[in-house]
Amino acid sequence: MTKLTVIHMDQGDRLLLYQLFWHYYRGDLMKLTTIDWANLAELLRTMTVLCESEFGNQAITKFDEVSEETLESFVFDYNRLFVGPNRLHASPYESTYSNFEGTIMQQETIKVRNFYHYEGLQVADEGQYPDDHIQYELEFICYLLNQNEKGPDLKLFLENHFFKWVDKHCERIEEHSQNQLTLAFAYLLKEFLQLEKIIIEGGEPNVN
Amino acid sequence: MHDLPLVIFTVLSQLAIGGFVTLWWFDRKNKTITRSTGLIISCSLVVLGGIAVLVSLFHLGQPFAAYRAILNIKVSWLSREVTFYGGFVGLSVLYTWFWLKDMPARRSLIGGIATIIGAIAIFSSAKIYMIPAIPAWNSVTTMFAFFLTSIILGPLFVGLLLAFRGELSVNISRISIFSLIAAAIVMILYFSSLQSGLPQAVEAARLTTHHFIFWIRLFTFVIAFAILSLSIKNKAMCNAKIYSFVFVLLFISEFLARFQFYETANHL
Amino acid sequence: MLTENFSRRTFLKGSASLSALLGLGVATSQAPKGLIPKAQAKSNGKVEQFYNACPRNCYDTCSIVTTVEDGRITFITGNEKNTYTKGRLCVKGNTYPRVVYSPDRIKYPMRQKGRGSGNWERISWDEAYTIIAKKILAIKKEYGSTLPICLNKYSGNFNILNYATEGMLSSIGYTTRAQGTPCDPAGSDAQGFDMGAPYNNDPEQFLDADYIILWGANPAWTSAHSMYFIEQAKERGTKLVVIDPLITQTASKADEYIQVKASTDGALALGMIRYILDHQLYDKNWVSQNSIGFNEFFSYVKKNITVEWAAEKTGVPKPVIERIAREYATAKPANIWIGFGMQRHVNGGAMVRAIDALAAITGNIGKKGGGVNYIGEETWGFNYSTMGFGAPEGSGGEADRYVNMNNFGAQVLDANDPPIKMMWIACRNPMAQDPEPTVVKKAFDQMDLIVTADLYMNKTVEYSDIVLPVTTPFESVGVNVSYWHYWMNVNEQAIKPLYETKSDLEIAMGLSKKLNQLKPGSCTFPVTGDPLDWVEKEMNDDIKALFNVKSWDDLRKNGGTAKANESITVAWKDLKFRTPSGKYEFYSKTAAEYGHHPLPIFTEEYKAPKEYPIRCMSPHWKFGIHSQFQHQDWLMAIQAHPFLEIHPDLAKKKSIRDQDMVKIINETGYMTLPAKITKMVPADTVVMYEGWWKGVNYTENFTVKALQEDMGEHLKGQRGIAFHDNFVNIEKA
Amino acid sequence: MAKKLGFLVNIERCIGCHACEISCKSFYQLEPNMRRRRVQELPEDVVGTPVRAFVSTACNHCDDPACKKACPVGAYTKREDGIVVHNQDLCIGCQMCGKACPYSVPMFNPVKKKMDKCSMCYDRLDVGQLPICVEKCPLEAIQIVDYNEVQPANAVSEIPTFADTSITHPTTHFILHKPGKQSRRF
Repeated sequence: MTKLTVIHMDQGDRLLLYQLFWHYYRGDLMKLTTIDWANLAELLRTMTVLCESEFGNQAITKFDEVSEETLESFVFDYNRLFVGPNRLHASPYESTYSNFEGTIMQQETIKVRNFYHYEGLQVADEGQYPDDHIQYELEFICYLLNQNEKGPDLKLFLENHFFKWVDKHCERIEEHSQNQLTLAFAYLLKEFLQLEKIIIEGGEPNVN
Repeated sequence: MHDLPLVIFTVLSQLAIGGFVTLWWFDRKNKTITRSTGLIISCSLVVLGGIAVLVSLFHLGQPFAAYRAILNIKVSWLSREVTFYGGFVGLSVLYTWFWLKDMPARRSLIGGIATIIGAIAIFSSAKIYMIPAIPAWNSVTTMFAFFLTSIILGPLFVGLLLAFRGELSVNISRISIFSLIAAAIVMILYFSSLQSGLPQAVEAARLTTHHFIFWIRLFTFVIAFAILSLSIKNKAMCNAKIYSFVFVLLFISEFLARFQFYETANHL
Repeated sequence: MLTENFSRRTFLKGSASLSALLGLGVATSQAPKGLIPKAQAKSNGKVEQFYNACPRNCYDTCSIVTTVEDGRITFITGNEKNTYTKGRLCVKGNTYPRVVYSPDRIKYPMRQKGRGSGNWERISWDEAYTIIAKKILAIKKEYGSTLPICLNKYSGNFNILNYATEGMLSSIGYTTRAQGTPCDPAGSDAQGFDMGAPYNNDPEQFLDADYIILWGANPAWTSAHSMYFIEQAKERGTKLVVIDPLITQTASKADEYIQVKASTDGALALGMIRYILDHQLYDKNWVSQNSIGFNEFFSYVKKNITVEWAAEKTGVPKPVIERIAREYATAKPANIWIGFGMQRHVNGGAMVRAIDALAAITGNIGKKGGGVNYIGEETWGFNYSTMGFGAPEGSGGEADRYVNMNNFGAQVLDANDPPIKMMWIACRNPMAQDPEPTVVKKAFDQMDLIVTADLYMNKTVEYSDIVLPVTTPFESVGVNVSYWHYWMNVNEQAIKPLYETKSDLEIAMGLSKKLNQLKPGSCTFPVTGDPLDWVEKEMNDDIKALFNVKSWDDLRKNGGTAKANESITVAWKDLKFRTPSGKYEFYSKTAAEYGHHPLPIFTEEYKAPKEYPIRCMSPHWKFGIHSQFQHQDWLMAIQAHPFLEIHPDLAKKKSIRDQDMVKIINETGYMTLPAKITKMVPADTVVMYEGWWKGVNYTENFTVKALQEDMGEHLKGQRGIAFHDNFVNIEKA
Repeated sequence: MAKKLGFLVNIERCIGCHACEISCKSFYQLEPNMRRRRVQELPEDVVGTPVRAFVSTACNHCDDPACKKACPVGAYTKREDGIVVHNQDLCIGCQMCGKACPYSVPMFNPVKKKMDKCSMCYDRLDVGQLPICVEKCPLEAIQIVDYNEVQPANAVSEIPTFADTSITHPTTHFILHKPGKQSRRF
């Protein structure tokens, strides 16, 4: 990350990225080919801020250079990180990050649920799937982002929930990832999060 | 390790108070300190005192609620420490202001009040730790140790700054050597009281002396002592370089001593 | 789905290009449905309470009250309406919220590419059923029967509806079954020979006892609710005697503790009997009216047993044996509780028969507050309607084939005609709990398909091909009874099943549906059914009368728990024994038929081999039941790793200090763990408690051989394992 | 003072099972490492013959609480009935109470960044319910006693491992373990 005085990310780009992550965490991207990944890289290259940033660029390069071996082990690594059956190496649940043992369905989950309710939404299988799975949070963000008048709500949700834990989530992926694609997504998400923080909070990017 | 902010806070605050009293006293007695030198020393003490306050906040779970810490002044020594030390820092700023405005009379008055408040702050600070729950702390040696840190580091700090400015007119070595002798006696008292105390105190003594930090602490102390002893009679040695070196040695020594004070605090 | 709708509506640059580019079809996703408009009726802050039953393999089988707020469990505690549970749970039960919401739970059906590789892919339930069903049908086609399919299921969940797994396998044809129990077989057979069945008094009757001997039982750790009654009795003046090789937590509470040499309890009982006979302290009326073979037994004892010999054999001083014998024989009623641990020896059954005889000659059997209490199954008379569908037509083979659960690995490898090719594992963790885990692994290696239904990733799941996520008791319905107390507890569904978890019953129905789709008529198990109907079907008139309830639903509405009526709570009250003679059989022809001596005679204990002179016992641990509970975070926060208890004398001999790492080894295996120096264990014995610890890659069974107990075939089909006849050597690591 | 409520811990009954600690943890949904009650193993020769003995302690609701004196924000109050209450809203997490308490009762909660301790479930007591640990002990080994009313027979205020009671005058009392007879081989 370098000095970015003006952030060129329009609403469309932001929505595209949130939707990309939403698809990723839904498990929609498991069957893509190397060509699909290269196309994605090309699309992402149109976003200047992203490919000018260190991790954004690394992520895009990784999409470009996806090998057949990477594709083969992608799903296994993805499952090891987010699905199971083993102890998840990078839990996709917010409440995991608010207590030491990573117990799910805790107070945080209920707070997220209440936020959905406030906006007139709920998880389709409420009670069966923890409401604070990143997939739902991303879908919720897309929903808010798509309506201009929901700006303040979106800011509140990002600041109170999404921003609070997704950095740590990315750190855990980086620590445990054994696959270039899962790593690329962690980089991309990390970078995007920084840009979002600047847009939402108008503050300085967190330069590490 | 999680008490590190407290180590830094106590040592720096005691240094600041000791330095302040020295400055105030020299200024009152000799009136030879120039305005700019006085301002420099006074400012640097305010800065040290301020850093101490900031660092102490890191020890808190809720640093932004630190202001509440004065609420229980009626019974809590910690509350008193915070209040009096806060008062001291405030007064030292005022005192600096009077240096800036070059108003010796007011300076002397405010300095006197700040000296008393500062002494009470150190006293309160020591009282916090004199608790039966931690036998190694629960002794008057804690009180001595806290004041001695002030007396060892404060004058030396002011002395070396004065030496830098070429305005040193007092034999700092003499003052310091007496405080070091007192510190040595207190150290002996401290360990013998630990040895004859409760099992937790005995264990604290063992933990302290069985750690290499203790030997660094002792070594720096002895070297500083030796240099200062030589410099008492040797005017040539009473220069800024030597005092800076001795100050660094003693700062390390006091810092490590305080570090061990916290680290070896065995609970009942 | 919302996102689709709004993308279509606004067609922002991003969504359009992304969808076009990746050609994303939502239909291909396994993801659950996303966000939907909130249902009108939803309200927050709703607090409900449900009755649950702890289904673990435990004496106490507690009735539970679960508090649920907004569909989330917030507190789990005991049911006050149950006078045995008394409104409180043991330490393990208190961790249930963590069991449900543990991050370690298995969430989705998954398939492993390469057994043990850790490369898992997520599959749908339909795919899972399809893979399994196809394999079943292929096996049936190739071998002409389903005998190559082996079920290994046991005590992880004793909910009556969980027998659906057995039922489902019976419904596909004749299969191979892991038979027997590692728990109680020798002792149960012994009581079967003596009295016709094991049958225990209501544990709440400890309060009525005048004298209590806990013989190799440690209820302070394994049955905290019984311990309450025992302590209460003690405070009212009942004498509590504990006989055990170890100073257990229970022994620490005893009025008198007697340290017996392990596996010589039979000699101690016979020594006491000799004294009682010599001093005419036995109940002549009782034996003459209610038993057969007493004279033969009497002459055996006179001829072969002396108190001096017993003292020599057991390490218990002669005066102590005599005093205890006199006290026991003269107290009325006197209560004996035989622990399962005591019979996990090569002479376990014989020892239980000797202790039974002690209770019989003193007339303590059939008395309220007395008895020789071991285990009971009087309240288990459910319909087991999940098991009754029978093999479909055209099933090959004639009957199920059995392998001994206690020597599972070796017997699976030995099974040849036909060989075993597929394994279904439920409510069990054989890789951690079986003896000789290396042999078990070899058996696993021979399989074409291993399906494991479990809650957590464990050693067994690691070596499976397909893992099926199962529900906790709080996510499914059921009914439970105990093998110890006399209560029946309903289990309501308190919360929705998390993720894609299913109960064993739902899995059975799902698989049957798939089998019938692929090949109609290939499985007789019903393909649909409401679990509430299923559980109601378990209740028959006898059960309803015994517990005085109208239905499961009636019980659910009325406190969730019911006690059996008093007609059965005193074991053998009518003195009509279920033996061939109808009497207590000191002389058992049935025993002889099974190759044992007909009398409760002394049988030698297993002798330590020269190179492994130290006995290693692996008793139950207070923070776990077998491989359950100990790995939960709240319990790991109390004790984070296993340890080996060593007597100071032995430790000194081996130059081991407290907390030193110790290597424990024998011909079966070895492991290294920290030492705890304590006088609680004798100097010729070390103790490693049973359990599965998170992050620890060994279990107490690494050194355990599949050494057989003396009994078990009569009532349990197979002999048990002499877990405590495990000999090792230790050294400082 | 109207009442002097304190715990009475029956070591004779205690089986060291930790159900008190865990039920408390569960009821208040505490973090895995937070303990408002803790069960400690006593030295095995504490009663002369070797036994497994445990003692369960929580806050001792002292007559002269050191935490209250140490706290700079006045978060501690001692109620009329003797319960020492910590007001977490006021707490700034300076941890001095934990240092000053001879029994190390107040613990720092690293998630909330505040101190945390047993409140004797005063809100339950106020509505006529027992504290969770008292109600949930499988052996009924923990009781609440008003020591101004009763002085239970054979209750003692000091046991080995329990810090000098003259410092803060804890209200907790204990019933000691009576050793039984033992016939040991070693």
